[in-house]
Amino acid sequence: MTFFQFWLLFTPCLPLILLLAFLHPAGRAMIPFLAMLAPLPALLLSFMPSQSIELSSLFLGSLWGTDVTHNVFLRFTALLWIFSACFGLGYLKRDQHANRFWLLWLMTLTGNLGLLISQDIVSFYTFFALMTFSAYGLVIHTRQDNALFAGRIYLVMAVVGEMLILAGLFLTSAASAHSTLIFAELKTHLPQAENLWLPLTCLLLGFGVKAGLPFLHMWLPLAHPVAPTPASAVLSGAMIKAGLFAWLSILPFGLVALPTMGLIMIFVGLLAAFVAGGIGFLQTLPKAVLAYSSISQMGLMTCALGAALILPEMWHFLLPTLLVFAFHHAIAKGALFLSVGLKDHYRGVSFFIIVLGVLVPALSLIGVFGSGIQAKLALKGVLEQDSLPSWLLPSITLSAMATTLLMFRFLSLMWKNKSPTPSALPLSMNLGWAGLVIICGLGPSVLIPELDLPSGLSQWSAYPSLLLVPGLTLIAVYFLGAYPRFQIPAGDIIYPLIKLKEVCTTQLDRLTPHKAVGVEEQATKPSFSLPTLITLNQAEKTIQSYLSAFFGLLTLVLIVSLYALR
Amino acid sequence: MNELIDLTLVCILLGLASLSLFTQSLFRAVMFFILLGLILALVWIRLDAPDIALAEAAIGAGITGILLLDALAHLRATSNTPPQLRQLKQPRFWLALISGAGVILLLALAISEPLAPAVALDLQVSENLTNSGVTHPITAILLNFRSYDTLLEVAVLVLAALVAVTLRQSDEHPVVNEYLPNPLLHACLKLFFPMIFLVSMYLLWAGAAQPGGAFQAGAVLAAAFVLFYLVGLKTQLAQNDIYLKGGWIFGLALFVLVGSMPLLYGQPFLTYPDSQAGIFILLIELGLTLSIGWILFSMFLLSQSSPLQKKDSP
Amino acid sequence: MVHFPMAGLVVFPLLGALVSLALSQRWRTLMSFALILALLLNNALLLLQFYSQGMFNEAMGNWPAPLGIELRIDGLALIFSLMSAIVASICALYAYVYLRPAQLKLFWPFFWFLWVALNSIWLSSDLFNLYVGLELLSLAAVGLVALSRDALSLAAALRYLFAALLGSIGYLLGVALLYATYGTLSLVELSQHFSLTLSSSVALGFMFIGLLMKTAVFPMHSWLPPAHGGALTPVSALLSALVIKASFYIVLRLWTELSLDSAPTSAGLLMGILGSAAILWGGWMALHQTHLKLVVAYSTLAQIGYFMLIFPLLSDTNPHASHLAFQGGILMLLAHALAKAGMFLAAGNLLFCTGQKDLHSLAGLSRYRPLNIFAFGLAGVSIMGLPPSGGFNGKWLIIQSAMLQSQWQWVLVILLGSLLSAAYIFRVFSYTYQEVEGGDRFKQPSPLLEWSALSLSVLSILLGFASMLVLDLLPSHSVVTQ
Amino acid sequence: MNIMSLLPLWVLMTSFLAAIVIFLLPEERHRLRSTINIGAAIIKIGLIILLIRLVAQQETPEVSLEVLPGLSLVLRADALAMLFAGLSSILWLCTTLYAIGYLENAPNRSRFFGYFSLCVASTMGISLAGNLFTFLIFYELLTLSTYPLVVHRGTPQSLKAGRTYLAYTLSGGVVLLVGVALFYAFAGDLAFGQTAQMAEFTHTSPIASAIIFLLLIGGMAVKAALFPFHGWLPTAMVAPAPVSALLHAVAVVKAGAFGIIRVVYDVFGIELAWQQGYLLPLSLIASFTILYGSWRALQQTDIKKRLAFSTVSQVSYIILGVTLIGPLGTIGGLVHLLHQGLMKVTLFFCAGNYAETLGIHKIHELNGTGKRMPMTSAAFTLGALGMIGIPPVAGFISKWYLGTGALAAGMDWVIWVLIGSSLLNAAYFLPVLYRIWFLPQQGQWPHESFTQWRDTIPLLLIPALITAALSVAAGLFAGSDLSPLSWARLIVIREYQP
Amino acid sequence: MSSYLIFAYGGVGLCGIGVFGFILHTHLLRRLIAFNLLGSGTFLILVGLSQSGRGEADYIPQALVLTGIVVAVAATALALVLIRRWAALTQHATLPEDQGPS
Repeated sequence: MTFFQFWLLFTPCLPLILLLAFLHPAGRAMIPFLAMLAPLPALLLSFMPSQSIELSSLFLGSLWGTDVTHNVFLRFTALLWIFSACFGLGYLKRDQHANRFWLLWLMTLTGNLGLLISQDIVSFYTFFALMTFSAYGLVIHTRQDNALFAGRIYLVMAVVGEMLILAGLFLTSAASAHSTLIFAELKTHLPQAENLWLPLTCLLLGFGVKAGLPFLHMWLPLAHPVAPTPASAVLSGAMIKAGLFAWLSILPFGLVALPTMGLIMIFVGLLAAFVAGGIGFLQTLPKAVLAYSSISQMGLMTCALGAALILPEMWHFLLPTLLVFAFHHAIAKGALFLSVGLKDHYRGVSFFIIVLGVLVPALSLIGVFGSGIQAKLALKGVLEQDSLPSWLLPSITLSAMATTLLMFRFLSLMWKNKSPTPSALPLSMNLGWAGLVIICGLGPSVLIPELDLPSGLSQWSAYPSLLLVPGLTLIAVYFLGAYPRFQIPAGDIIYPLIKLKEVCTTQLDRLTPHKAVGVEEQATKPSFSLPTLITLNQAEKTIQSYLSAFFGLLTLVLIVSLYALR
Repeated sequence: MNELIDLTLVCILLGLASLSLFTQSLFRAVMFFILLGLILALVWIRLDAPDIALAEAAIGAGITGILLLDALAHLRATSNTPPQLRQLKQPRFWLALISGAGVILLLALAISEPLAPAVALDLQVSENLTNSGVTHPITAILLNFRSYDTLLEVAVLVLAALVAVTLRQSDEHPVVNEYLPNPLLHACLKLFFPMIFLVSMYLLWAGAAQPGGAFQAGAVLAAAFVLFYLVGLKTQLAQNDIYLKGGWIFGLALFVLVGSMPLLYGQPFLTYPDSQAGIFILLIELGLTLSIGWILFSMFLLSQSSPLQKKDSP
Repeated sequence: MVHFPMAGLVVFPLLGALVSLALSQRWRTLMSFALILALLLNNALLLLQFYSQGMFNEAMGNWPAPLGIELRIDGLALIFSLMSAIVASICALYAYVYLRPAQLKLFWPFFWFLWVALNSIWLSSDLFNLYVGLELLSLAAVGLVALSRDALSLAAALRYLFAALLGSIGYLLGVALLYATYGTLSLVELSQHFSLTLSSSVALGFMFIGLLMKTAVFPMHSWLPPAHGGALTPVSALLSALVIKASFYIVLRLWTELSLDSAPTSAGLLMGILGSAAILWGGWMALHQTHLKLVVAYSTLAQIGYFMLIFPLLSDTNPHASHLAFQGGILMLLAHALAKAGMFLAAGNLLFCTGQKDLHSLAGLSRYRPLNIFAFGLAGVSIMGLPPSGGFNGKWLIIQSAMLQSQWQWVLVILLGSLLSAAYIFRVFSYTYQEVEGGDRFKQPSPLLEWSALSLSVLSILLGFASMLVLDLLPSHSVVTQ
Repeated sequence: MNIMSLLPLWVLMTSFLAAIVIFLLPEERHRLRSTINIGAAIIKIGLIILLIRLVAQQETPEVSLEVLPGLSLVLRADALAMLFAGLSSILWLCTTLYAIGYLENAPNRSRFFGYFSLCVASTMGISLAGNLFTFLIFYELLTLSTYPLVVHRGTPQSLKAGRTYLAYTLSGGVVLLVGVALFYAFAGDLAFGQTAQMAEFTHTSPIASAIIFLLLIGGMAVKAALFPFHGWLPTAMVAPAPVSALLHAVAVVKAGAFGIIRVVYDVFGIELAWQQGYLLPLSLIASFTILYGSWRALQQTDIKKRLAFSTVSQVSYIILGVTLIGPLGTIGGLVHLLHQGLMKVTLFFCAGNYAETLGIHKIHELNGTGKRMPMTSAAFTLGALGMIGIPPVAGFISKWYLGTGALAAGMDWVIWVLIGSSLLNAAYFLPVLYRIWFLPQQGQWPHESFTQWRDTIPLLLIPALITAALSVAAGLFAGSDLSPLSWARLIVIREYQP
Repeated sequence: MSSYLIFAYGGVGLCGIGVFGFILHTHLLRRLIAFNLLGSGTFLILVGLSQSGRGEADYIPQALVLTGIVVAVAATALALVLIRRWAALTQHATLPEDQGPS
């Protein structure tokens, strides 16, 4: 085992090892710091060369390893976790239940890191599940009603997602004739599957839950506002990307052309991009707005993936673009979420700084600043293909409108709801937030050198086109009124669904005969049934009385049967 | 002519049988039954079976009759359910009728089949009679050829007596022997006793060559014992358990001992030494006679000590 | 001494009877147990002799068969002799502890006479000798039933006596007809000349029904439950385990030796129907009894039904299947003897513990007297025909035979019967498992009582593993031994 | 006959002799009894390990005794047998430890442990049976020896449950008996594994063969709690927790499932059964049971009842795996036999701990137990997650093989059954976990004891932790050579070898 | 028809009557009488029939009958003891099941 391989093994195990600290009170006090350090090996790993390690005893024979994709994901995930933990250090200082938060934090982290280095189905699925279920604890950390409700929705959808994933994995494995569990090999086998659409759909939908595909997105706007802010940051920044990562790892992009499915994905992605923007605009909580923004952004990536299905050849160009986009979105969204936690604490000059700071990721997300420019341009550049539908590119451009609306709404909500009595803020929170903002400002070209991205400044000529749509939108908002008159509750279609379920349940209840539920067995004694006994005894007595008669009759019968009937 | 007598006998037999079963009074029924026993003795003579005739008269009619009458006396005193024919409505009657008629029909059909016995056992009896130690074939059969049967049969008798003892209540006092009030009868009976005893011994002795034998002799001896008892002599003997049971098992024990002796010499069970077969048979028969007499007597004796009598006196 | 072991089977118990009548209490007991030991030894010797020379006959008084009476040792006789030796010895041991001295004094002679009768029946191959043996057996059994001397047992004894007498007379009638027809009493010789004419049929009809009446086959069973249920415990065990087997043994002998398996299927069918009725009725009745010993007694009734089922299965069209049924029947008989004796003894212990007959009174016994419950349960396993037990092996063979001959109705009956028996046995169990207030208020039977019950039950289970030892004694394949 | 070939007998005897000795010990000799129990269990594990090593070297030690003409009791240690025997021996040790703790100060311990050991002995017999006849014998013995355990408490409910249990299992036993008898009557005395002869028989008389299959499966289905015959299992929940654990995880239901495995693989042979079309109906029933059991579990309010219905569902996974032709499905079925045992036994231990420590029997009472009993709750959580099929707990491994096996067998619909069932499993387990971990305690515990312990007494806790750890390890290190999975692979390799 | 055979038929008649009486009667003493009749009938058949087959006296059945008579007497005596004891205890001469509803 080389050092790198050891490091690879060590990366996801570290948070688990840190869990041991809970055993000792002194260790318990150290936990937040340790949590901050836990993703560091991952960050380092992401800068190491690609490598892999085979663990034949683990599960059904596992393969862990990294390549460029993994490294990018690892990098932004680790950064996000580090700074969020840093933020959380202060955020949870007075929380009585901080310990259980950090416990789940570390477990979620394990899952998240682990899945990013898994190269086989089973370990990927394991880490994915670990992440999903641990995150549930993060979501309902406050134990308030809205948190519990959101948690339930999250859990239900996560379980449904897990099951879809499982089905998809089964089918994927079947396509390879069950010969392998390694992603890379599966990918090559998958195109030969009989009903390719089935595993693909399962996997798309299953991971789509995480990635916030429309109609599977409901948990996002519910869970993010209720979760503690650092948790929201990683949920939205890192964990959503796990869905994307899974798609990239398993689905045979670039190997097979599926025009119909690609088209559907594009539609779905655009739907998410636009409608989420609309709904998000109608939210009252800043975090909910951000959540819808995530949905919207993920919609764009879905679009891009759909395009790859239509035109497999472009995958080479598309993959780095997607990586950049994911990086950019994760960091920006993380910074935005953390800023929600800051707003209550400042006034005056420092508040101004904060606002400026907040503008960095917000603008970046819109695509007019920093890393956003690079991401947007790269995406557009890649999608400028003849064989793709001609309306795709304009739609993507137009989607900036949705983002603009959302950011506008977010900032205005921040502005409006700021606390009249701000309090002092711990340094760690500032540091965590500032770190992300800075990274966001630095842009991907610095942080992902291996992708050889053109620097942001070199593409200055394209800037106006980026500014056009947001600008028009802002003008429209100015004229049409900045504040919506009505609201859509966060989670949108979940409410009709719940209603539907209730109606169905009552109808079913009415249909089924109503049995008394939970009736315990009556205390039954083994008892004699006297009437039966009396009857039987009477019969027996009669037989007794005719005892000798049976002798005569049976003799006759037997003789007849012996002689006459032989 | 002979057939006519036989037919008449059969008719009487059947008539008496019906009467003994269906007459209203139980006492009469028993009397008819005893009478039937006597007629049967005649029948056995007609069947060239004087041994059976003797046994039937002494045992079948005599002993059984005495026991039945004795029981009847007790039953009449207590049982208030008078014996009566059942009504025709009862299913029991029809079942009985069907069964009885069926039995008669089938048996009659069966015995009307021509017979051709494959094995002539009687020839073998006469062939082997000389080796048996006695000249009367029935005694030869009973005590030599099929002595094993007889051994078990004696055991049956002992067993019957044993049941009688079992049911005797333990807290009972010994029977108080009431002397017959008539001194003349007393004296006569005393006189009779040795004579009856002699008859019994003669029957036993005769059994070797002609009709007679241990069973008949035993029955007669039992009668002698009854007389012995009635005149009140030495009844304590019968009250003592040791003597009582000793008397029962004496014959059986002798039989077993004599029978097992040859086992020591490598002979099968119940084999008699070649030349002394007659002596051994006589020895066994003597023992059996005494025991059978004693057993039958003790049946009578034990029935006297039934608790019924005490129930009469509150 | 070559004649010794066989004659010993009759001589020793006879001696026992004499000794128990003649000697004083102390010597009576001592001698009785000495003789029991001698008999066990005797049986062992006989077994060795059988192994060395196979089947053999012995003429009583050195008079060979048609004229004299021959005793015969074949596998069947040996099995039954061994069975009675084992069961009787253990029952005697039990009785020695269980009975009051006054009862014991009377028990011994009856016991010995019973053994004489049993052994004479197992060995006999003479029709009339069998009759005498049967009478001896019946009277001894009646005496044993009457031993407890209360009104109920008297009624039972009377009922039993009349049934037995009627049965004996029926048998004797048959013997009379057979002798008149064939001129011989020897079973061996008879089997050579036998043909199923009208008179033979009538004869056999009377004999069989008479014997079946003594065996208590449904619907002529009604004397059995009160007699077996009401008798003293060791007596019940003896009666249920051994006595009813004797008359059945004769039926089996006659059926096989006279090759009835070849002629009339209808007679076998009748037997099977009677047996089925017995299984169902007995099981059903046992299920509803309130007294423990009656449950066990009715279970005997049902078990007899199983034995009856072998008759329709004995046929010469399929010798293999027929042989299986025969073997199965023997195993069942044997297993039932061991198990039922064990069960009765265990039941007696349970009744002793509670002092009451009612099943309800058993509550809590499983906690405080587990050994007895265990003994009862082990016996129950064999009775139910659950593996591993002799009862199961027997049932298995019978089912196999029925299947091979496509006589499915018997399979069905057997299975129903098994379920019924399971139901009534577990019913008893469920009473014992009830927990009651008040702690241990039961009497403690002496260890000897407990262990004698357990040993019989264990034997019935072990039979399930050692069935081949038994079956190897039987002639292979052909039942009829000429 | 050397020592090694007698090993199967000794494996059987360790628990059998232990049972006898325990029966004979007076009630008060608790310490000695525990020593004997644990000692026997450890010796058994040692013997099993020896045996496993032998079997791994392609040997099959065999002991046989002819009990009826042409009919033998055969104890044979083949690979499949060792799978079940290994499971039983390990869980015997755990359950014994647990039971010693559970029944501390309870009455009737002598009886309990005696029958308990007897029960294990019959399970050993079932696993080592070399032919159907032997199997039948131990199968029935199992019924008998578990009855006293079910009615152990002696309450009216438990007696009633005992009756129900008997009614089901004895009827099942009768059906099995007919099946086995028919088998011997017509197909002859075939040991396990002589499938070629069976194929010959099936080709000459297909109807008889089908009937035999039906009866055999029908008889075993009762113990395996397949759909129409599952009624006894939830009722039997009144028994003490170790018994429930034993019944559900090791002995009874597994005996049924194991029997079905034997019938399909070693009596008929999977190829034959597949060709004859026997397997499809069976897999349909199993699938239905999976869903039905889960559905019913959802409606239960009692912890043990919920677990019981979960067992109904889970055991059918094994059967489902058996019906999937091809190595993958077989592996899934076989390995689930073990995995389910480990996980379910954990769950029952924990349920017992809750009941013993806090007096909790109903699900709604579980609120906040995670704080009071963190270790127990952790073990419970692991078991429950395993049941749902969430990795790295072992349940996932079996589910994975089942799913892939179904696809390999061309029965795609099965994966939807698996998915649906997993969803239902999640639906009835996750709320429980939620109550345990995330809801605050409501009022007093119903009946709290062992207050001096942080969690519960070690004798109750440790077995649960061990089994939980084992179930995680079985999943986590499924690829290693020592895992159940690799043993199942070995079996399958031998089974599918021509 | 020989006289032997006639008596054999007589025995048949006795048997029939005996069976009839045995079934019909519930009074124990009468049953006992019926049993004795049955026995006598059987003996008659045994001797009569076998002698009619040979046409002369056959000692074997005669010996058997002698044994049979003794056994029958023993049985009768035993039955009487039981009956009397029963009657003394219950004041009935019939078995409980034959006493009708009371």
